[in-house]
Amino acid sequence: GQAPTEAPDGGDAGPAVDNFKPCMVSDEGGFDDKSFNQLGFEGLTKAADELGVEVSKTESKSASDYASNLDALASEGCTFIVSVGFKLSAPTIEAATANPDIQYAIIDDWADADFDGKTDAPNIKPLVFDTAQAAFLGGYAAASYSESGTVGTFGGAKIPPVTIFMDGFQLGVEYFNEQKGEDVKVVGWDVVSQEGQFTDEFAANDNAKQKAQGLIDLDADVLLPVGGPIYQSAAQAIRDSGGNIALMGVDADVFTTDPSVADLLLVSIMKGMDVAVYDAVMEAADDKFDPTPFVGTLENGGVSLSEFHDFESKVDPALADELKTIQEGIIDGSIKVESPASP
Amino acid sequence: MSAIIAATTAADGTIVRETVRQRSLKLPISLGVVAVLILLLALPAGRSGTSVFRLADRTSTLALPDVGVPTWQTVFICALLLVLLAAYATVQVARYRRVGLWLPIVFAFVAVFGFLTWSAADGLVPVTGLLFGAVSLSVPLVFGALGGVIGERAGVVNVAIEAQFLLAAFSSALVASMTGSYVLGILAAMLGGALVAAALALFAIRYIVDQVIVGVVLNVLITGLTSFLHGALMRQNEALFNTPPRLPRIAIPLLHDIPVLGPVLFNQTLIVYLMYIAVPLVAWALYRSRWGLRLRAVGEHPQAADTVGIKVNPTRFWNLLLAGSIAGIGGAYFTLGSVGAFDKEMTDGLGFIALAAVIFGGWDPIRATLAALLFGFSMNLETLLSNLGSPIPGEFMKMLPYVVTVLAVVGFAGKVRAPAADGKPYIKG
Amino acid sequence: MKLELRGITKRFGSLVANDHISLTVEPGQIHCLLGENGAGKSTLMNVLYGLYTADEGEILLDDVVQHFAGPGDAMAAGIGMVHQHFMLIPVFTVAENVMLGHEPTGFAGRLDLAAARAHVRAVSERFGFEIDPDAVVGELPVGVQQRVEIIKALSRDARVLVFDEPTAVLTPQETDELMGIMRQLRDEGTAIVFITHKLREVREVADKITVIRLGKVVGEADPTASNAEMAALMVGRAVELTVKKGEPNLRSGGLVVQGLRVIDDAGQIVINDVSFEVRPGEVLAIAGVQGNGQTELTEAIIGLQNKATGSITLDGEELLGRSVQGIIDAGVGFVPEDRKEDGLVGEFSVAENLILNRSANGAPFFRAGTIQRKVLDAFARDQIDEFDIRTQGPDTAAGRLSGGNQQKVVLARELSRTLKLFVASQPTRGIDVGSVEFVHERIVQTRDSGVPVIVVSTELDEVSALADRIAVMYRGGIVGIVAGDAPREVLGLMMAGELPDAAEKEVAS
Amino acid sequence: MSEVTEKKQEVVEAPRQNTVIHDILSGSALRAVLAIVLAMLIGGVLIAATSPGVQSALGYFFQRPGDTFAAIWDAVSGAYAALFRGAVYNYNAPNFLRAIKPITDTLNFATPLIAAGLGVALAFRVGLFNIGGRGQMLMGVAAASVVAFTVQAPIFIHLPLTIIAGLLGGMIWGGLVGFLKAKTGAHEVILTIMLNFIAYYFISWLLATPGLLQRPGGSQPISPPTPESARFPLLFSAPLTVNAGFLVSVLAVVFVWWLIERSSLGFRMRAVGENPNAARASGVNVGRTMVYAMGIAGALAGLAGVNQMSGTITSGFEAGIDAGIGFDAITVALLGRSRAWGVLWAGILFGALKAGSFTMQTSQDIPIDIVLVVQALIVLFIAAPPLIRAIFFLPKEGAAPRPARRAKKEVAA
Ligand SMILES: Nc1ncnc2c1ncn2[C@@H]1O[C@H](COP(=O)(O)OP(=O)(O)OP(=O)(O)O)[C@@H](O)[C@H]1O
Ligand SMILES: Nc1ncnc2c1ncn2[C@@H]1O[C@H](COP(=O)(O)OP(=O)(O)OP(=O)(O)O)[C@@H](O)[C@H]1O
Ligand SMILES: [Mg+2]
Ligand SMILES: [Mg+2]
Repeated sequence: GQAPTEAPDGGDAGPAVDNFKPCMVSDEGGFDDKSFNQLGFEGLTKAADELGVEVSKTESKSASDYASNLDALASEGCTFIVSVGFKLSAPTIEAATANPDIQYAIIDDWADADFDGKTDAPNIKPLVFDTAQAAFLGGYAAASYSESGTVGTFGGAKIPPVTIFMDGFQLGVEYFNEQKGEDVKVVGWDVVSQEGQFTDEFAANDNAKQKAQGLIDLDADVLLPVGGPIYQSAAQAIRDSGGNIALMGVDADVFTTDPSVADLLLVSIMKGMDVAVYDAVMEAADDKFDPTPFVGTLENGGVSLSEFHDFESKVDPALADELKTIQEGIIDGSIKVESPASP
Repeated sequence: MSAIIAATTAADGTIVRETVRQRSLKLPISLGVVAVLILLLALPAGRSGTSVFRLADRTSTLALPDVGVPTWQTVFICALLLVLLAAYATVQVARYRRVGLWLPIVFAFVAVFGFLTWSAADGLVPVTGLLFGAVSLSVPLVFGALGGVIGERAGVVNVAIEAQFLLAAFSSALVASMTGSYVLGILAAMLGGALVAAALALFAIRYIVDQVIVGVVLNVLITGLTSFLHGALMRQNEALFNTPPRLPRIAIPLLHDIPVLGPVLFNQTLIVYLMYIAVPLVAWALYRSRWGLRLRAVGEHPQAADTVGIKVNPTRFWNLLLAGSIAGIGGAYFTLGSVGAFDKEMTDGLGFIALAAVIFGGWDPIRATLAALLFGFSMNLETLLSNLGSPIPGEFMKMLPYVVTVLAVVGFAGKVRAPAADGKPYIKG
Repeated sequence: MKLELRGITKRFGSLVANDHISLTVEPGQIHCLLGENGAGKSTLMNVLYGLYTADEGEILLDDVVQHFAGPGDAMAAGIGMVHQHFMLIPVFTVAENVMLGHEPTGFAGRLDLAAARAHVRAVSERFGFEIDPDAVVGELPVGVQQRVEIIKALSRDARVLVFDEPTAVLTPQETDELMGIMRQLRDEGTAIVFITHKLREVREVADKITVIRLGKVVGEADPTASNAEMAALMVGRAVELTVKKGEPNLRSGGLVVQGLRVIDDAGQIVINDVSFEVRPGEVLAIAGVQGNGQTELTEAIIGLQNKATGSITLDGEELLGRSVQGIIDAGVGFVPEDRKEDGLVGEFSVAENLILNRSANGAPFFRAGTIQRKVLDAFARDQIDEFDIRTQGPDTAAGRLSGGNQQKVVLARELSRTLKLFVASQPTRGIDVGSVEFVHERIVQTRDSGVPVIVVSTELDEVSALADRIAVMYRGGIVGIVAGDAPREVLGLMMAGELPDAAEKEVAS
Repeated sequence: MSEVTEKKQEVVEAPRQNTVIHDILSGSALRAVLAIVLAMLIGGVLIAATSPGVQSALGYFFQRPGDTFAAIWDAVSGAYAALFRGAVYNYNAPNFLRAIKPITDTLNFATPLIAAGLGVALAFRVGLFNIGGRGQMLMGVAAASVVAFTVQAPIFIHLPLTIIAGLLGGMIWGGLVGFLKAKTGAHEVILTIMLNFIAYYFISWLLATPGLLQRPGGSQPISPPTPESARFPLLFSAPLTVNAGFLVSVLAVVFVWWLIERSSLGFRMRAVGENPNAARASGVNVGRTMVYAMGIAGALAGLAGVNQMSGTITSGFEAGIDAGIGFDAITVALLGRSRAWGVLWAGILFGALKAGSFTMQTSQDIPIDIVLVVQALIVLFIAAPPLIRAIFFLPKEGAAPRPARRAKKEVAA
């Protein structure tokens, strides 16, 4: 190594915004969960890099950490704090009430503990996503692609940000059946009973792999694993089974974020958390903090279906147009996508 | 010598005490309860339809057809069989006869079959997949339990199997990822497991700290350490430090073509084949080799072992290291055999389940392996049942493996004893 | 082989267990070591055997200085030992126990069990034993276990053999048999060290006698020396070997045991149809070789055996089926045979041990569920005085007391209550002569105060000293009940299972 | 494993003086301090080794070694200063109240640790290894929440009722272990591990089922906020976080101290823990004593659960409400040597490490897992006095009777 000749001074990129410090608290998943904590943090760092400001982040290990973490960030001089996940809802409301001069944002939650339909503190911006809309498209695409007539899904935990994907997915499959008069089955989830297959941890472990394997054993030839890195376990189950089975990604376009599974990837159901966080940070840095909730929909592009990439040639050529029509139908309200977990 | 008190007989100088024939109603009662439960599934809770059992999987060369059975009738026949078996057991016990081990095994088989048939009314049971998953989920438990058995047979209680798993998973991911060799990864895992064992040995043997304390604390220490290094090291450069190659599946020719069991047992990874070797080897060696005799001697009565020239503490030390490296192979399965990357706390308490298998298996390698398999099976059964859309809430299904273990432990407890010197340090005068 | 110990010193902390002990044993000689409990005999032998390292001194075999790092070295040098406490692994078979440490093996360390069995059979034949090499040692009676120990010691062609109190668990007949073996070995040229407390045995086989007291050699005696001479050497003063006691003053009532049958966890009948009674004011001694049901009998009386049938009544009240607490409350005092295991909580203070079985009864030691520390302290001090318990104070952990003093704590606890029955199992095992006198006095006192007393002992001397009547147990049954002054030969035959009449006839002939 | 307690417990010393004073005088307090220092040092090595600043300075170590040492100093001192700021006194705070807030955070985190630690310690004293703190806490929460969410009453009725329900919930779950162990001889380690999972899925089910514990109006597996009247009131005003639950935990310490060291039940429990054979022969019903002990241990863990629900996480809880306290409690009990007052101090120490870890993470970006490492090392070092003595060249304390006695026991066995 070479000794630095002189101490480097800060501020080498972008115009620093005075006294602006964006920060983030994760839930128990941590920032390397390959899921919403990580995506949210990417949005945050992207914004901070452009602004040339420092960030602080803190991971929660358990439910009793949320409040302390929020508190520690406030003490560290953060001016804009993003909480990731509905679990942090109440602690964030408390922190926001206690620190009216700090601005907050929370992902996947309305910050509305009293259910009056309004955010409980004027300095919190909820960032929520009607993921079911995009998942509906994904379900339709999966049903269209499936040859075995069975598609499967399983989740990391039975929580609304996960089940909303599964709901939309199944509704999309059902819509396909309705339209085409077919009988594609969904295994691993049931939108009516709200029961299904969960690994109970967002970890790519053997347990997750066996869940995927169980679905494959039931003839599913499209798998939608919802929850952080568990898609990796599903990919391994697919490879081990040697069959012709497609994988679906969630949150980001997994085709680009994880090329190692690109060859299996039918399509990804995207939830633009990084963009939402990025926008919120930029707004706040610009002194234009707006507590109006952001609701990601197909309409505003907050949620969307990715391209088919390598599978372009393998899907029904008419599919793209059908999806477009459905998307328009959802946007104009002629097709209803209702999940109990919808925002 | 003339008159000898009656009721005892002496043969070749040893005294054979007369034994009272005792009846233990535990077995008939538990069999009876299960039989009645299955009968309930057949009669009041009967489901009509067809239950399909799939015996082949995608990779089978010999494609067996799916077997469909009429649900209600099959469950009923199973229930009848179970009732008969339970009745037979009751009669045997009432006549003070011993009931062979075959009976509970056959009974369990029929009961599971009946229950699956009921659950799969108009559904599909992929038999191969069910068993394959069970084996897969059991692999680390089996290695952990083997390590635990060896350590405890030598007289050192090993609560730190969890720590051995974790450090082994960590080091195998790290080394395999940096060298690109999974063989080196497995060796690193063994080293990781042995390292924890060495710490256990140091504190338990050298400093005579209570072994349970050391074990518990090592679990905390290694959890903290691996999580810390994962955050501070691996996460900084995932590509370099945490993308180990995954073990390839090796299908064994011919054996792999055996229907149903072939794909389950003989289309596996290196670690699983190691397990097939390790279990019988340890079982044989423990009871039939010099190594095993001395190991058990040291765990049963260290001073007696000392008086015949066996060095107690070194024996314990080296065997702990051996046990640690075996548990370490189980740790490698988490990363190399299954998922292909290390994640903090990824062993998720399975080390404790392995410990439970050691105790439940009565400190015997074969029984401990069976206990691990039972656990893996009930865990995978849960997956199947929730896929079949059972009316029971998912959370209760997830309790299944744990409830099964509690029932099994409560039912079988008291029949086996720990090695006499298990957990007791040996200090020479 | 000639064995020589020179100036062996071994300390345990501040305790000097061996103080410059020197000793020579010639080949073809039986050398007896005599000494009280705790004199340091076993320690010396453990040093010789490499189990302990001496702080000073050296060991010579055939005039060559030896350095034993462990028993392995000692064995290799030709030393064999039959330990005072069995060094057998209960869950192993006889063959496994015998081969342990020098296992015949085949490929890959495979145990050659056939060879081991053959070896066991060969050695047993040589000495006329009959032992099944595949029997599990823990299931054998102690006398047979002792033989396994001997086979173990002999199976490596030891040239120096140590027997550390091997006869404690044998019947007189078995003892004779063992002494025959020792003579046979001596004649083959083996050097033998024989440790025992029993002067009769010493006189019978010893070629040479060394007496140890408080870790030092205090003298050598001739096998022809009188009992009193040897005892005086051992203890350092003239010893009263008998207990003064008057005629029993019998009253009505007392303990009646009828048709008692006890089954252990393995389903074996360990007590079979035992009936006897003990009247207030008498001592019934229960004699027998260890392991013939005495333990289970006393445990059944105190309620520790849950599979007992028949009847045990005390002053007409049925005890069987009551909880231990219920039986304690009925006035039964109990001194268990293993005080460390069952009698005391080692980590508890002397004071706490003195009220160990009173926590359920409340006052005066417990009020409102709370220990009354002042009351307890005063009580403990009284008992310490009365029973002459040598302790730093009532708060000293009982585990730190010497064996004799631990025994006094147990006695004090039991005898400080009002008793209707007193059961003492091995009351003087492992304690010194001074304490033995004291314990015996207290037992006689208790009897004289009108309490029925049961004393279980494997020591015939103790049985004869205390008993008004003697019941001899054999294989879970009572062979017969004889008068307190029955000759020891008769008792010896009864201990081997002969009925009293037959035994008397045999002795007479 | 049945040996658990035997080695753990000190000989019950003459409790004439206050144990704390006794400990300080006897030098075991010195050992504790040294153990903590040593553990922090090793933690410092880890911090330094993984610090980016140190790593880059190491890159040119031979050109300017001073930089490396400065970087090490910066990393380690920065970390521990942050720990101090987060756990004891925040000297950067704008006002006094905020400055002393950290110490109240410490007590706040210590509160459930103490309660659950007492549960583990009590079980240790009867010779049982209670890894079931987690399940007992969760069942305590489940029971307490029923009262908290259904009963409406003023705080002086509602809160005590909630606590009692929590105690009962934990007691049943702990007592079940004792019962099964006493009746069937099943190993408590297996039982507690399994019951932890069962309790977790049970409370997950409660939380996921509308109409049970699930917060009405949402589909998230989270409970409604704890009603004001079922919460522990704050002991001081706003930024200071410590609540009345701490006082309850201290009361529990006093109770457990009395129970173990002074009561007749505790007398029997200790006897069972030290020597079950002698206890049985002295009329103690060993099985029943185990059931009582595990029941009370479970109740204490249940209290820790109530502490969480009514103190720390009052805004609605999820299935992870135990926050790993059931396991941390084991180390707390070990560090506290299974004695009531020891558990109090150990709980406060671990509470401080926990409270400080947040500041360490936010201001120095150090993964908070380092706290686990330090905790484990402290317990390990304290458990091995010879090691500490060897490292710090301390003389042997007294005659070290323990190993001697053990040796004798072994040899005489
Ligand atoms: N490992 C040990 N640690 C401490 N003290 C010991 C140890 N072994 C023996 N002692 C003590 O050394 C002394 C001598 O014991 P030793 O066993 O040699 O007596 P002994 O002569 O064999 O007595 P006995 O006739 O009862 O067998 C006793 O005071 C005993 O308590
Ligand atoms: N673990 C220990 N810690 C402290 N002192 C001990 C310990 N063990 C034994 N001692 C002391 O060592 C001495 C010898 O103990 P030991 O039990 O061998 O006595 P002993 O000579 O056999 O006496 P007795 O004849 O009464 O049994 C006693 O004074 C006893 O208090
Ligand atoms: Mg003694
Ligand atoms: Mg001796």
